[in-house]
Amino acid sequence: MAERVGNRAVIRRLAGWDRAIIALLVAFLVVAALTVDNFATGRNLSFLVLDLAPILLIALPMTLVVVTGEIDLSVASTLGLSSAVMGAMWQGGLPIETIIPLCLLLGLVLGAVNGLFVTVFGLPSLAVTIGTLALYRGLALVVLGDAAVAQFPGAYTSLVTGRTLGLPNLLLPLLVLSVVFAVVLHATPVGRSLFTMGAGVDAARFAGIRVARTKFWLYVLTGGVSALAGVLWTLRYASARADNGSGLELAVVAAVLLGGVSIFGGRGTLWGVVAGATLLAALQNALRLADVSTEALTVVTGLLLIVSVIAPNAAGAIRSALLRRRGGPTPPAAGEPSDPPPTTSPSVPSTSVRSS
Amino acid sequence: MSAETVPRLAVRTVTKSFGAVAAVRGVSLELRAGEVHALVGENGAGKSTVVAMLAGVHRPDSGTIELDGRPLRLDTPAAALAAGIAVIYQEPTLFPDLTVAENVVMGRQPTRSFGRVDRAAMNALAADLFDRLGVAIDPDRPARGLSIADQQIVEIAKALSLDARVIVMDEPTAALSPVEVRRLFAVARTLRDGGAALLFISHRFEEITALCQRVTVLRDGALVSSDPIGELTVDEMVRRMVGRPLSALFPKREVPTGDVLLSVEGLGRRGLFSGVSFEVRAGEIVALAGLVGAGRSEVVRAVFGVDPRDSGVVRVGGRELRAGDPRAAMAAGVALVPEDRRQQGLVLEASVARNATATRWRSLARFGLLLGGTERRAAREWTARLRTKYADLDDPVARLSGGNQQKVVLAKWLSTAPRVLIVDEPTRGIDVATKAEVHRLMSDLAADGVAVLMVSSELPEVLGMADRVLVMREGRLVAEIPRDRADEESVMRAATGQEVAA
Amino acid sequence: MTAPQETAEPAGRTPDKTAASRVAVLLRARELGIVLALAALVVVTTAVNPRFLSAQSVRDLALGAAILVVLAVGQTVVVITRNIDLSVGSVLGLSAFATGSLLQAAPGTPVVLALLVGTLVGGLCGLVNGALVRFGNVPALVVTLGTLYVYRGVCFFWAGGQQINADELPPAFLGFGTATLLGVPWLLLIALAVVLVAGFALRSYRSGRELYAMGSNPRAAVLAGVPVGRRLLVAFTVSGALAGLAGVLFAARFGTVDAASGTGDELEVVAAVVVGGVAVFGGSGTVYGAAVGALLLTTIGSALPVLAIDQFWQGAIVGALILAAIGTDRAVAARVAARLRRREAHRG
Amino acid sequence: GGTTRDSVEAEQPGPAGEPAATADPNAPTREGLKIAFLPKQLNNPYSDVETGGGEEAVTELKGEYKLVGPNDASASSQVSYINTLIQQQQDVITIAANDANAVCPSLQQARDAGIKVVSFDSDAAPECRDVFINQATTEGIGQGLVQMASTLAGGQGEIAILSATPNATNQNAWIEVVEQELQKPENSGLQLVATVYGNDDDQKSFQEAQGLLATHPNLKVIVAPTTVGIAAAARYISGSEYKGRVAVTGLGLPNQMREFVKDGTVAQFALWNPADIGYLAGYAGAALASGQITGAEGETFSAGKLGEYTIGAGGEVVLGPPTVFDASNIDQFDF
Ligand SMILES: Nc1ncnc2c1ncn2[C@@H]1O[C@H](COP(=O)(O)OP(=O)(O)OP(=O)(O)O)[C@@H](O)[C@H]1O
Ligand SMILES: Nc1ncnc2c1ncn2[C@@H]1O[C@H](COP(=O)(O)OP(=O)(O)OP(=O)(O)O)[C@@H](O)[C@H]1O
Ligand SMILES: [Mg+2]
Ligand SMILES: [Mg+2]
Repeated sequence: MAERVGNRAVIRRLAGWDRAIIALLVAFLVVAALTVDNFATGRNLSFLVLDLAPILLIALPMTLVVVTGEIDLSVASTLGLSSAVMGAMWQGGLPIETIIPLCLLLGLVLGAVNGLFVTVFGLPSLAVTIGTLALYRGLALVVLGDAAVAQFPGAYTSLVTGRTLGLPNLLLPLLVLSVVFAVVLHATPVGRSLFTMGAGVDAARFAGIRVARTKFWLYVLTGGVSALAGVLWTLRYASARADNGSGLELAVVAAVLLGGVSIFGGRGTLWGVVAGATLLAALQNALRLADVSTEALTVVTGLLLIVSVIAPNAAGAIRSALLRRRGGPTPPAAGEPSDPPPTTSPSVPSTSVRSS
Repeated sequence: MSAETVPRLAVRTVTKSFGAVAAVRGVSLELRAGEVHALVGENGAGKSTVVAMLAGVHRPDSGTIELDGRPLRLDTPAAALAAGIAVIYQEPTLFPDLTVAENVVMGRQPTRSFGRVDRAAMNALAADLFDRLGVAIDPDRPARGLSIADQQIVEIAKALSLDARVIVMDEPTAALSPVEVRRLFAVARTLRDGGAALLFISHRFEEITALCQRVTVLRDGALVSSDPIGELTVDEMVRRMVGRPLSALFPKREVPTGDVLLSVEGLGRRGLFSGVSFEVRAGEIVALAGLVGAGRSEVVRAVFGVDPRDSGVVRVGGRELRAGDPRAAMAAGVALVPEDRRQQGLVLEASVARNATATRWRSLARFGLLLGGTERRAAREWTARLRTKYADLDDPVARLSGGNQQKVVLAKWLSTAPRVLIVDEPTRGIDVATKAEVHRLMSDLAADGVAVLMVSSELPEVLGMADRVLVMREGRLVAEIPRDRADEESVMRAATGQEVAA
Repeated sequence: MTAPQETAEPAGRTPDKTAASRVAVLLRARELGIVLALAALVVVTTAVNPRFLSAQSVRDLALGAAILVVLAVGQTVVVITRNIDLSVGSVLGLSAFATGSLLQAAPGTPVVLALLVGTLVGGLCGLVNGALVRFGNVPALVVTLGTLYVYRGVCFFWAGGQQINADELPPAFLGFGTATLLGVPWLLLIALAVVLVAGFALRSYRSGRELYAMGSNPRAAVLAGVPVGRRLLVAFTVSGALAGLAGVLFAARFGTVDAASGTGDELEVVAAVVVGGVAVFGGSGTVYGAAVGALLLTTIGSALPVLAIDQFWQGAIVGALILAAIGTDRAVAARVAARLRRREAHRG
Repeated sequence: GGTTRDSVEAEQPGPAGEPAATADPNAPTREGLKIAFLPKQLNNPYSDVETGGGEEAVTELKGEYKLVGPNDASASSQVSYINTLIQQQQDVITIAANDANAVCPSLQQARDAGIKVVSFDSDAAPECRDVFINQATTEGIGQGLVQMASTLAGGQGEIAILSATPNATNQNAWIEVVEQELQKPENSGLQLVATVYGNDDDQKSFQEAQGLLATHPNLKVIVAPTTVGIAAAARYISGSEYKGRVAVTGLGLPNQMREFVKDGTVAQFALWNPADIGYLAGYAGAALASGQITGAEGETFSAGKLGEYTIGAGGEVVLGPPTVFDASNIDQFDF
């Protein structure tokens, strides 16, 4: 029996893709530090953190969204719109101390719009957020056109780009936020309910969890954080533009999936995502330093993503193989071909033929 | 003729287990041409699993299946269809977006020149089948929104359209009204006389005696007996299914009933049920009986607030409940153990601990934080109380046997210390021993002054446990029968509405 | 019980019919809605600037739409199976560059062969997607997001910064980009052919219907003996092949090909499909709807400059339109469901 | 109160005054200099020709040539590359800025790290670079464009401008001059009916050209001061019914335009030799890194085959007047 249990532990470790990705990250950092010149320097760290910041920041709430079985593709456009509005208001002579809160507020509103469509009207989040992706980016162009607003106060820009005691200023806030999100997701009733509704909406509703309400507020949160990312982006480049951060949504989704979160919801860990995002950023940074071409960067990103989804299944296959040899229980149906079916949407609708 | 000697379809000592659950253990069956063969057994006895193996959905762990004496590999449903085995599944499996006709002939559509699908022929074919079954369903309408009964009809039409040599029916009548059942039987007999071999599964003995020539009894996945129908009385059948005299099963206790805890007035939901009113008192066990599809689950779901309601009021201990708000119901002390364990009761991929505490995270949290320890302790306490068997609290609950899964659901709800406990099909798909435990548990709760409302399709359970039996038919509450006057006949009459016809 | 049931039967048939036909109307009305929107847009634009309907500008419109239409058809085939293909933009770029370099190397290559090569390249990419989804048993969204990066990267590697200019392409091929048959541009004819063939196959062939079945209820599809795995491969291969074809059309139309061609098209295509009334959850929708959706998006694209509307509004309008489209889609579905449920009530 | 734009501008330092360091014209040109080129984006034929010239210069100078850049013309990805170059301790960064201000902070960091910064083609904010290599004087180009347009339009008629992105510094400067020129009496016949932006994206420019002709039936000339725009416009016209009625001119690459000059769509267009820009930038970078110049007005340095150059106001070095190409001379050029 004891042998059995030990074996099970081994198997569980095999299954945890998030752990694998963390190990991968550590390994990569070590190798890069040893082999790539100028990688392990304070200045490079701050560059790394600056490139990582927007992706990781948005990936935090996005993880929660994906865990509930939904998705939000409009984050990058929200970033762009808040950046554009920031620029317009700065141009208009408003004080930055007023602008930033207003931008965050705007983000909350934009998120609420997504939430409204997804929860109240019950539309598929993929379609909705593709729509708002176009809408918000469009509005950004309406607000600022193709103009670029600059001359943001040095005090603020250097706050974002600067370093204290050799450490980039953004590092600490990012760490704190990550920890907060991790605690919320993994150690609070809310976090538990997120997993539950992602793994089984029915079961969640029967357990008295307010699915729609929770999802709505998640979208609001995502919007707010995306707007914050927009503000940071603007200050970092000291330049507000409508096209800021375009295409970032795919990078964020990539980071989340790479972190081992199931696109169908219900499975994933936050530290896995943090590791995933960091791995992507570090990889790009190191490969650039090693004069690897942009083309290679793109390919590597794609391959990593594909591996990240196939690996857990492979692990699952190995797991069940091991267990079968041990004559033990086979894993839950989750891994069987048509269950869950490959789908465009994290949330597979009930396939039963029921009215209403 | 060889049909006499060689069975059309033979199942030889097949075994199938799902994780810990040994669903089928060394079962053998022989289906002969021109014969309807009944397969009976309690919920969870393994009937549908046998069916699944004949249908190529599950592969037997061991044992063989022979067609006309030749061994047959059924790796996929396609293979089974190719072999001429048609299956009516217990749960309807339709394509909501496609028309009814397409659902009937999917993959085998009649074609015109250049292999084009011939819609006219397709609709005609379906219409013809529906006429044979004597129902009016427009072949050209989408399947979405069909009532559970019509869904079942379409499933039957699907099987007929194959004009297969072996036809397997897993509780085809569960959702049908007597009229439709009579028509189905007529069709089944013509098929039988046409030389097809039929396997028929049902929980209704009158149907079995009316239609079948042989009956095979399963208990806990194992074969009990297989005899000609004439040599077996219904009581004997039941005894073999259950393995002991019924009476021993239901540890009903007489308890003085207190004041009204749950009162429902004029509850209604468009298209599903209407004008449902009843009361449940402290210490009382009230059964909600009726045929599958009568709307019992809909009613209790509406009471608990998971489903919306169009009309009516629900009071708990005199205070009115907000409609469509399960959390309010929970706060008022209501608990609902839902009908569908795998969909509604559990998150199969989540751990035992998570599932067992799913209703109590808020109360378990300290300073808003849920640290593994408290959760595991709470889970361990309650799973122990219900004598749940599992290897590890962190195992996904899907690895547990059906019965133990049901215990986890019960633990999840009993741990909220409800004043009103609603259980929907509490013993569906769980083994005999557990069933007894569940019943004992319900009696104990009633004794402690809990008001229990039990939805059940199992008459013995209803008769054995209930102080009062409420009977529903087609979304209406048609009868209220006190314990002393409640017997199989009175309840079935009310449920099937025969006294109306008479 | 018996008697009322019996008598109800014949009566039952009539509400059935009418309800069904009403359903049919409503469902068709969804595509009709887009057609009307398109018509309205054209009318308004023409009213403001009559030259919008001049032969030249209509031709430009058609040429522009052709490419997106072809992409949308491919995407539809995948989406009705409850999957998605995000890699089409990259596949388009790859195939465009492949054909470009082929023609550059061998200017003598007949146009037909070029079309075939491009389609083949795309088909291969699609097959890879399909294989990953089927055998890796992983969500299409993730796989095709990954191959979106991979294919694009491969394309960049291959191009290595080189751009193929009009003067390096054989005039015959460039001519094909604008040439017409009886006044109708070839590109448009090809797009129309694709739509009609795909629409016909999806409606009138078993394999087509099985794609809908897979999207409508995957489990039931397996039970009905549908060869789900094979159909999946086919669907993705078709989508890839059409993206490849679109790549060739792109090269012919724009004459200049570099590694970045078609970047970001995927979301526009998905938008076109969604606007065209194809359900993201699969099982319903037609290539005709998707084609009209594509046409509508392109028309907006070229109408707004003509209307002298600030070009920056275009994105916003497209976005609002998508939301409106899926919103109506949902509303229609809900109304149908409600009507049917009420009918059940009357019958019961 | 709070920090507003005005309060910030009040304390903003003006463009870099005279650099502290003093130039030593006779200092020897250092060898093995690490000179990196960061164009607006890779895979763009124009930048490829430019950086090609740069590579030539760096090899002549026995330096280490490096070419990096994003595949999309976005400022943010350019910044990442600047950071990388800082880490790699290059001696010179030669950049064509996608956004004058967005790249500024990182360029500052580069200069703090002792790296010389040369901007070419499209300037970065003056306070963040040492020297700007200007392809031609803004006036020169603006007047050139108007002259070509007026000859093609026969002195009068509607003309339109198809530009790159509205925040491309150089484009806007030229367009400004064009508008001033059109005020002059001798150009009173020409009226500028529209200015549209193709974002240096082939497809977009193509559609904008379509839009122009749909909106302005009597259009006589499309002036596209961008190589992408002029090629797209020419290609559209040559394939449309407008061929022969509407003229296209502006700034283009001979290799891209040859076909259209041959088929008569384009009578004449202009451009400096982009290779020379890269070449000059390379030499300027080397001169900076060797301490021969500091970027102050009036300093001079030699640029190999191009000869002596003098730094003008605001650290600008002007390459020289553009060449006008037409059917007669186009075959003598290959870039
Ligand atoms: N896919 C599965 N995974 C795990 N256990 C399963 C699965 N399917 C069935 N079981 C278990 O196998 C046992 C037999 O199930 P089965 O459905 O065959 O019973 P049944 O006789 O059909 O019951 P009913 O009369 O309710 O239909 C049950 O305990 C059930 O929980
Ligand atoms: N009109 C309908 N359309 C689709 N599904 C239905 C419909 N009516 C009932 N069902 C489903 O069929 C199953 C049985 O019907 P229902 O639960 O309403 O009656 P019941 O008496 O509770 O049956 P059971 O004996 O299963 O509890 C339930 O899961 C219910 O959700
Ligand atoms: Mg069963
Ligand atoms: Mg029920």
